[in-house]
Amino acid sequence: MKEKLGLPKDKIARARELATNCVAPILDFVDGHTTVTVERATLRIVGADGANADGVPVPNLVVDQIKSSAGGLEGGALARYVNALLKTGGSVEALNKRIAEGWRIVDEPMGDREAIRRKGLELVEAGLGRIRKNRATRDAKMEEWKDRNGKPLIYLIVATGNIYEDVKQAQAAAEKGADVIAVIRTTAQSLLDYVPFGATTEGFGGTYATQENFRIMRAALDEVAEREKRYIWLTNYASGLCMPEIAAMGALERLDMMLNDSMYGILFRDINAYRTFVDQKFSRMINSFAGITINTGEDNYLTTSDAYEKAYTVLASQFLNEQFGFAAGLPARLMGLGHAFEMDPSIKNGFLYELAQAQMAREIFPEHPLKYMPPTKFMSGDIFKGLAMDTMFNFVSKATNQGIHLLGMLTEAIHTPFMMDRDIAVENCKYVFNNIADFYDEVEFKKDGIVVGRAKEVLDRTVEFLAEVEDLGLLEAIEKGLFAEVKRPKDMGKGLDGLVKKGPEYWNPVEDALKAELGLPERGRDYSAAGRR
Amino acid sequence: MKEKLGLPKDKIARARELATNCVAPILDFVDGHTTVTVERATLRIVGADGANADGVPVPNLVVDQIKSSAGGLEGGALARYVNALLKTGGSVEALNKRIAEGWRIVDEPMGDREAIRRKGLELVEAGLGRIRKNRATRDAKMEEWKDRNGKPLIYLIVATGNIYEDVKQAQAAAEKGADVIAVIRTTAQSLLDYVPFGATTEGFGGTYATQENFRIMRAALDEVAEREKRYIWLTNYASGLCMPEIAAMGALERLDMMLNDSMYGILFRDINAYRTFVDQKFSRMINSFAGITINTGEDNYLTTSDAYEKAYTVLASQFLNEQFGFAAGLPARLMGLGHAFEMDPSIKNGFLYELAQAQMAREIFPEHPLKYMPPTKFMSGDIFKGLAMDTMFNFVSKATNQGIHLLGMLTEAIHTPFMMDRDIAVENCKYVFNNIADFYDEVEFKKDGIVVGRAKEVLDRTVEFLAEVEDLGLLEAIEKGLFAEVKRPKDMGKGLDGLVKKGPEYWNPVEDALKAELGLPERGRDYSAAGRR
Amino acid sequence: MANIVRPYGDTLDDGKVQLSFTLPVPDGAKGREAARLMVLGWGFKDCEIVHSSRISDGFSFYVAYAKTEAGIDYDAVEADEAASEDEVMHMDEVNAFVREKIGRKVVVVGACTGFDAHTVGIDAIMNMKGYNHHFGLERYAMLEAYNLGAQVPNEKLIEFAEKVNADAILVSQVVTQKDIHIQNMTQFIELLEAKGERGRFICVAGGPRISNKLAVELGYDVGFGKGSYAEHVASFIVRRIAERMHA
Amino acid sequence: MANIVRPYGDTLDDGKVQLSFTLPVPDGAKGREAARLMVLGWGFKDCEIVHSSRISDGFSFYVAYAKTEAGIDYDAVEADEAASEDEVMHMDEVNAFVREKIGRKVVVVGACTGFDAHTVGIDAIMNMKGYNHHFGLERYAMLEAYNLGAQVPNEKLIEFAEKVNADAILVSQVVTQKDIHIQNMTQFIELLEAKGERGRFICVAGGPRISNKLAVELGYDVGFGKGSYAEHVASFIVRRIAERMHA
Ligand code: B12
Ligand code: B12
Ligand SMILES: Cc1ncc(COP(=O)(O)O)c(C=O)c1O
Ligand SMILES: Cc1ncc(COP(=O)(O)O)c(C=O)c1O
Repeated sequence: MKEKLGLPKDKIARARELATNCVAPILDFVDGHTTVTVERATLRIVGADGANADGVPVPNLVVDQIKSSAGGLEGGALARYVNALLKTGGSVEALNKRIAEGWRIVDEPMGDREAIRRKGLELVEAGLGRIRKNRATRDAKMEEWKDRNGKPLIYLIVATGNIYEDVKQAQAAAEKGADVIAVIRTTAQSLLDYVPFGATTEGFGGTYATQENFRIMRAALDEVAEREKRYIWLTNYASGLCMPEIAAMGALERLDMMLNDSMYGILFRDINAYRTFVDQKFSRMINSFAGITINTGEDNYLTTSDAYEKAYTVLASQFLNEQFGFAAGLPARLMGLGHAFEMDPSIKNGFLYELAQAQMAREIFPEHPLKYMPPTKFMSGDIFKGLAMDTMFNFVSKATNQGIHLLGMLTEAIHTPFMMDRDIAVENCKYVFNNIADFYDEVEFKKDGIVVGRAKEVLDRTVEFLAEVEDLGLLEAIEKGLFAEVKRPKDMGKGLDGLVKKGPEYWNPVEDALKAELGLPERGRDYSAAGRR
Repeated sequence: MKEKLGLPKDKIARARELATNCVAPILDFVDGHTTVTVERATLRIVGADGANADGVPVPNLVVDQIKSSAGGLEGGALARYVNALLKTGGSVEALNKRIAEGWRIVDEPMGDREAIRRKGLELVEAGLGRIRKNRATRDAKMEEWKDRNGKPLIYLIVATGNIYEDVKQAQAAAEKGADVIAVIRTTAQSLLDYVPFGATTEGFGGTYATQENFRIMRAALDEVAEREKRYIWLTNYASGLCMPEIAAMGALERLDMMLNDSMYGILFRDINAYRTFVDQKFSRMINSFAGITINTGEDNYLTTSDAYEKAYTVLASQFLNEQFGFAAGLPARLMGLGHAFEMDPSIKNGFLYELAQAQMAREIFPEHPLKYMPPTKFMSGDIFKGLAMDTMFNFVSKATNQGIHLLGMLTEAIHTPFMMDRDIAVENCKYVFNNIADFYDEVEFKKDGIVVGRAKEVLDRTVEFLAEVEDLGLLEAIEKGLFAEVKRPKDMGKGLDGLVKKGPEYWNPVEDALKAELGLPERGRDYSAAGRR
Repeated sequence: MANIVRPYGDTLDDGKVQLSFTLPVPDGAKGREAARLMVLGWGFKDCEIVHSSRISDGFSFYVAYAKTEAGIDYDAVEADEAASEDEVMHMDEVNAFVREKIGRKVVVVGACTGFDAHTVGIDAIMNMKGYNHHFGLERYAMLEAYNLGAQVPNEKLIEFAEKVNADAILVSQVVTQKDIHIQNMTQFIELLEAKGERGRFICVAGGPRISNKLAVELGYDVGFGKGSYAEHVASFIVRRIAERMHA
Repeated sequence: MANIVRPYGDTLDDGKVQLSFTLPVPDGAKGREAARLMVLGWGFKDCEIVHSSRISDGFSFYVAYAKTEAGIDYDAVEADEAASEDEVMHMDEVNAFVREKIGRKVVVVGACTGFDAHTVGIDAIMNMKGYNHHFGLERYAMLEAYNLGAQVPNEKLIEFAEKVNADAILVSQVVTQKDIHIQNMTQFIELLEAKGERGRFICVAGGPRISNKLAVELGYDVGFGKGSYAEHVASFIVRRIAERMHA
């Protein structure tokens, strides 16, 4: 990659160092804790699935029983589940059914520890084996169809609320040229402390993330992929109160990307910070093992605050996401760090500033498949103006070699995308990408001009900001509203009651296996090997 | 102006030299000839106006009488007109009225030559005085409102066919931000060997160019200009069989720009070459004296032939237009040399090629207010694609500091612009111009990259081409179809019968005065001073 | 006398309109003809399908230009937007009005309700710093404004309003897919009515897709759409309170 | 059984349509309401004016999304485009067809008529090099093609066709403002009829805004719009000649 900005290397290194320091104390805390959804994710990987008549999922039934039982969750959930399985002597499916019907597994006395351990490991191996196979399938297909995807990848969303309608639109989008299909999640699923079960046809502003919906969409996209001879990536949200569970479901159903941010839930969903930090690490270990690219949510800073003023919060968040990612065993190539084209279109030279920031991200994170989000905040009912803004966005993205390009919709301010909106967006994007194909290699920026100056300024401000955060402590910085202009006291927020301190007996062979696979230390933060996978 | 392409100066000089050689023999011919419309233009400047009951304009009545009279036109038309005027002893208006009613002035014997000469000079001085005053008015207003116009100037067309409807649309466009309003001419007015008289309300694809229509539109735009405190330029077509007459009318009514190309009529309207070359020189002298910026028609090469393949014909034509312009006393700052964004949008890196060519024109013609035309040929009924193409066009124009920017319409392939189409176009243009305001100063091109390479290639090919033309002779090159892929034999084409060899008695004090004013030699091509006005 | 206006392309009354839509049929001559007939079926005279393209096997996209003869009597149109510029009082005027005509602080409670998480709109109206250089209600000296943020259940919002004895309740709704906003807004009014408290509060709805008409239809006092500012809302509320006091 | 189709936004039969137009009224609340009522007046259910802007004092621009319940019976639609892909013969097939079924060269004369100066379209159909990798009629061994270029008066075109004893006359019309093409095309047919020669030639019209329907209505045998190529025209002509010979 050719560097064009001449950013001072020492500044970049300093920012990384500060970010490492910021996340260190959090990581120490994380390793000593688990959460209800970490446990449910663990159960899901070994096969816990289904729901009771009221729609409460089996993993929730199990964890709720254990949590409210005498021992509580501090030993983890798996031992109890395996214990019950051994008691029945039958299959996991049969066990799930019994649990759904109301069987209280916590009332069963614990059997032979060693038998439980062995059975547990066997189940974990089976679950991880399935994920490993998914990864192999993906790798094989990508190899078979290599160079057929766009650069950047063209990323389109579907959001009808009805998985079957989503399938139609996703297939149409993929046929038209989308490389990545994201099924947008229904409004506020983030805040559910369970993952709904089965295929769903009702949602608002999006479709429920359920394992069955994942399966349906995966199959639909594989079908188009075979026709188009192009791997079609499937994306969903490992985010909110069920971050690790959705990561697990995605891993099992061969999703390829996951929205997953280390702080999004805290800032934008008022989820408790401790809970989020524990959940994000476990979910990222799963993502990493499954070869799933994460997409972080820095765009959200800019939809809420001013994109010119607050550019440094995006870069700071990218550095933090990166360090949290490394700590969870994610290699750079799976980190789709987020940013967005959200400046007020009336700013003079706004294009040059966007170009500067996109190029800056490209040079600071050279191996990361940056995920670039389109204009949303300044889109209006003027669809013709909106289309022009999207054209400029497509331009900047290609001109700075972004990795993942979420297409803007001319109707962004009006409704979730109509089929024709998406069609217009793809046509526009293909036109621009082809028309400026080699712009990146062709164009240089004036030394100390506007572009170079802007990038340096943002980097400088980021270093200052991270120093302030290090100084305060990350949790305290969040409390003081330094991020996204919202104040989130560390002992408040949703989901705190789902946080559990690991007991001395805590047993989670999924976690152990993932750490081993990813070369992570059992505790702490010696993840030096991770970046190099 | 900063140069970015490193074009070889010697190549540019060579191209200029070749162009000079190409036009030299033509200029020799030109000075020995006049045409019916040159004579009519001369009459118009001294006040001949009005039309008979059949709509035949007075200047045509006069010239037709003289042409078919014994002496013919070889002495020019003015002497006869002034002679008649002296006979009546009344005003020019009264004379025009009598001529319209059928008075055959050629039947009047010639009176005192010296009296005629004196009266003629007096009339000429009055006519030129009016034009001089127009120029002063324009200069004063531009000074008063300087820096209020766009850079490039935003140029919009109106084309309803009805001058009163045009006025509404033109005023709306100017209020919205247009700097230049062009009233598109009705289909095929080019081929009329007269200029219709009076206000008109019927036209196809445009509105008749008449002096009254000019006046109406001028007044309408001056009104908006006062409101907006921004000079609004008015444009029409000094082109076709009445090139010099329309130039004269435009000069009298304070038009600010004129479409005027040295070869357009020949190639695209099948007008005789000799006729065109004579007409263009006279029309350009008027334009120059009136301070009117010409717009040449190189875009037409690209709507007919392939824009990538034939880029060199555009540059060659620019060089020829420039030499013909200098020879007519036009300074560089009044030469709006034309080019266009007309490449197939499916070409890979098409944007870079357009950028290269636009930048090349900018550097080769640094003082000329280049007129840049939007995509038309590859526009389709897909208005959303079209809007994206127009966005890219706006980008290239601003990014290369063009002088005059004709706005593209998203409905280009469908209809002449609706009011809303124009509105969308202006909004788009203003957005892009502001958003990339300092792109020109900011961005550099890779040495020997695609952009630089393309510009050099086009320049090289142009030098080769001009050498070929020089070798063949310009008229012969046109005959062989070297320009625009049409073959125009020099003794064919419309309007040839309006060409007249000047006799020894030829008297045209307008021509003399213009040459004197513009520092042009009486004959030939020593126009060395012209470029420096 | 009726003053009929029609769409204007480039000539008065030419009636030109641009349309675009998708049809669930394959692209091709038959699809184009179906699209054309459909537009004519809507009562347009002349329709040209200027563009069609394939979206997928079973879907195609059309752009059309058509001509309508039907117009509307402009004089009979009644503008119905709450934020009429002429009637708006600015911050200081509102404060003066309250002091003079009401004589006590006016209490306002607002939230983005249901599962809707879009705070930017309600913040624009309520927060200190306001929006687009228009201060929010919190900055008004004679208002006491409580902004409960987003994703607030209707029940909680009403409870809070009761607690602080609010004069007005502000409801923001941004997500409108599948008419979720209508459900939410309706439930809010029904809750109030069930409690016999509809008359107690001035009910104000807002959001980018909310019109005054819609809000009034659903039982609110007023509705504010795109481009509204705090002063519009404040002017309406304080005037309405004054009216009621003096009625 | 009727197979009703409706516009598709993001759900079957949601009937979503995008519209835009200008009204000769000032921008503002009243204009927006007029625009909304106008769209409802065209029979749409629900209409949202999502954008309005000032063009000038007396003109304003609107973008709307509306919902229609009216659909069309797709099975009853008859595609009417001359250039149906299934029936097209390629150059060699055309030549073979002529040799076999007609047995002599077919003579074709074309021009862009009236004051219309757009040669590119007729050239695309007739010139040797053709268009978009489709050779033009001049390249067809079994056709004799004369392209008279642009701005050819109808009289001259007919005269020439008589002189070379043409089988078919090709008329191109590109400029359509104020329906000038209809006048031109009509005059052409009237001239032929006045001479009693309408039956003598196969009359083919073409241009970007020409549909087969329109051409047939005006008395031509066929009309070709955007995206037509020489082989479409050739296939039609030679088939029609063969039919007549064997009728
Ligand atoms: C920013 C944004 C977000 C941010 C919100 C951040 C935040 N803290 O608010 C984030 C990223 C979190 C977000 C999430 C989602 N969003 Co969102 N989002 C937007 C976006 C880009 C801008 C909205 C905005 O801030 N506008 C600026 C404010 C100032 O304008 P406003 O809200 O219209 O407010 C003005 C007026 O309406 C009025 N007003 C508003 N409320 C009130 C109340 C009262 C009482 C009064 C008087 C006036 C008033 O006054 C304000 C000032 O003039 C819009 C697209 C767009 N460009 O409009 C989509 C959009 C609103 N989002 C949409 C969707 C679907 C979602 C999601 C549901 C997607 C998903 N499934 O994940 C999620 C979930 C959110 C949820 N649970 O509700 C859709 C809604 C579609 C529809 N019509 O139903 C939109 C239109 C995008 C799209 N085309 O799909 N979103
Ligand atoms: C190139 C062009 C010109 C060139 C023409 C050069 C030339 N030698 O032809 C020049 C610059 C000279 C020109 C001038 C004018 N033009 Co012009 N021009 C165009 C442009 C950009 C492209 C047309 C084109 O070449 N298309 C490519 C060809 C291959 O497509 P086509 O013509 O549709 O032909 C295909 C089919 O229609 C069909 N077909 C066409 N003819 C025939 C005939 C037969 C027998 C058959 C079977 C099929 C067939 O087959 C072809 C191949 O598929 C269009 C805008 C656009 N993008 O379409 C405007 C456009 C056609 N021009 C327009 C106008 C108004 C003019 C002027 C009148 C403007 C003016 N007042 O000065 C002038 C005057 C011309 C005149 N007297 O007619 C308008 C027409 C508006 C309308 N609907 O009435 C357009 C749409 C631009 C606009 N939006 O204003 N123009
Ligand atoms: C990281 C992340 N998670 C989740 C979401 C989606 O929102 P919700 O929290 O409503 O699922 C976003 C949307 O921008 C996001 O960036
Ligand atoms: C130099 C010049 N003259 C005239 C025209 C206009 O065409 P017409 O010859 O029909 O007036 C053009 C249009 O492109 C042009 O470039």
